[in-house]
Amino acid sequence: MKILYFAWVRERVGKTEETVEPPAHVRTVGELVAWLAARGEEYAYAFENPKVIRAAIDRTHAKPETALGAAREIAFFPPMTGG
Amino acid sequence: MKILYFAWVRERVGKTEETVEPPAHVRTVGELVAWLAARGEEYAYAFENPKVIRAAIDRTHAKPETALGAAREIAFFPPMTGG
Amino acid sequence: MGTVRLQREDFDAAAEQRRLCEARPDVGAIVTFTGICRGGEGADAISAMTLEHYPGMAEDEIARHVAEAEARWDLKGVTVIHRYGRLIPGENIVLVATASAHRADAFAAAEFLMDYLKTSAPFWKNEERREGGRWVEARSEDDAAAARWQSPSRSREAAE
Amino acid sequence: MGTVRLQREDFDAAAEQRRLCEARPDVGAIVTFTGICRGGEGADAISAMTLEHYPGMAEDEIARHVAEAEARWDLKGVTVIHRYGRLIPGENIVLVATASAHRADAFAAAEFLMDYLKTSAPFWKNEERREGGRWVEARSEDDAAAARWQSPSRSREAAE
Repeated sequence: MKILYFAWVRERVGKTEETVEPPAHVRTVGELVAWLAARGEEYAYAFENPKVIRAAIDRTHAKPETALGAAREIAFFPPMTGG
Repeated sequence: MKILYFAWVRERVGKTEETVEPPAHVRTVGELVAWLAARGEEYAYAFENPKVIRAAIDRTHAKPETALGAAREIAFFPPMTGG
Repeated sequence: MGTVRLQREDFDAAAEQRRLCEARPDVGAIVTFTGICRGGEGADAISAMTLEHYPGMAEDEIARHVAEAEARWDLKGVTVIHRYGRLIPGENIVLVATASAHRADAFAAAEFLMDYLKTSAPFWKNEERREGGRWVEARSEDDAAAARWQSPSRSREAAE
Repeated sequence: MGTVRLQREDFDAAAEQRRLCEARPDVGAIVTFTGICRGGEGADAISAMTLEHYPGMAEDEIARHVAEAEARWDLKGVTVIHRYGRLIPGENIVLVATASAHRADAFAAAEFLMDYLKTSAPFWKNEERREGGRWVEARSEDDAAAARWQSPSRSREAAE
């Protein structure tokens, strides 16, 4: 699946996007965050406070408990500050 | 004192302004309306429903019970429909 | 600080908006309300609308409400322009423009001013239809809208 | 029906407003909100702001809220334009313009859209100051402002 990062999550991870293949037991957004956070120092830093991380699955807002299902594109970002 | 009329009050009275000298016992806006209404058919028509008549004394909104005091300019008009 | 103008001629909303924010680095939000003469439809079609006003009092009344808005909200600028005379459908009637740092102040002040213009500013609309002129009747909704600003606390205050 | 645009270049609020009412005799009220890049002052002065966004999702998210506004209020037109990229103080960031027959619908829809743009549209602001770039933090007031649209009845409904 394709993962996108925005704003300071992007800066901390150090990339705008990547393709990952998490193991089968990673079934929700929250589990994906935990799995990513364990991938290295930069990920641990980006996801150090999971409560402030927002996610979207295929361009729709998702919650930590949302199932990944057949998601093609998952995005992680801080709370939005548009407008 | 100078009396101004606006909108359909003006149309009914048939004039935009006039100078009147009401007797001393006419002390409030409401009393002035009653006194004017007795001046003729056109006034009776204009003031037939005193509840819908609005008034201003010297360019400030006034109520029926407001004292005329030393008013120089009194205006009568229907509820406002600006904006 | 606010600008109040009564005039026969049209106004340029964009120019007024520019004036509110130029050389003002503290302005982050501008709200404008433009009231337009509606045309109506079918038997209710309007060929023109004449706005009568009470010169002198109209300016005073609007300026008083602009001052009240400036006292209630943190505004960086306010402009109110109200036309009078004969207008045809599609023409501008009124402009309220408010500038503030954050959006809630600009929105609240613009709504407050419009609610008061509808109920307290001495203007009267006469609509011309096929069968003749007709004075527009005041709407009770407008009185209700104006009354909501008299209670000291408002849910609006939850906003930024 | 609504228009949604994301763009680097500036927009012309007056032209957008004209487009909302031309040949529309049923439009009596237009509300515009323009968000402007503030400059800050002294040590807090900002030299520029960069708006990052999530292409694709941003359009979808705004279009969804425009559709919701059209379902909730009687609107004759809606335009939302949001810029991205690097802006300097004084430049426009966002435009929301709503058209309706009576003012209450246009005001409510414009506020609703702004509240949602602040909290749900995938944009992030990075402000450049003397000491470097800083991501703007989300404001709890914005969450509160957005939350008020979720209760079914609102005092706003008293207005026309």
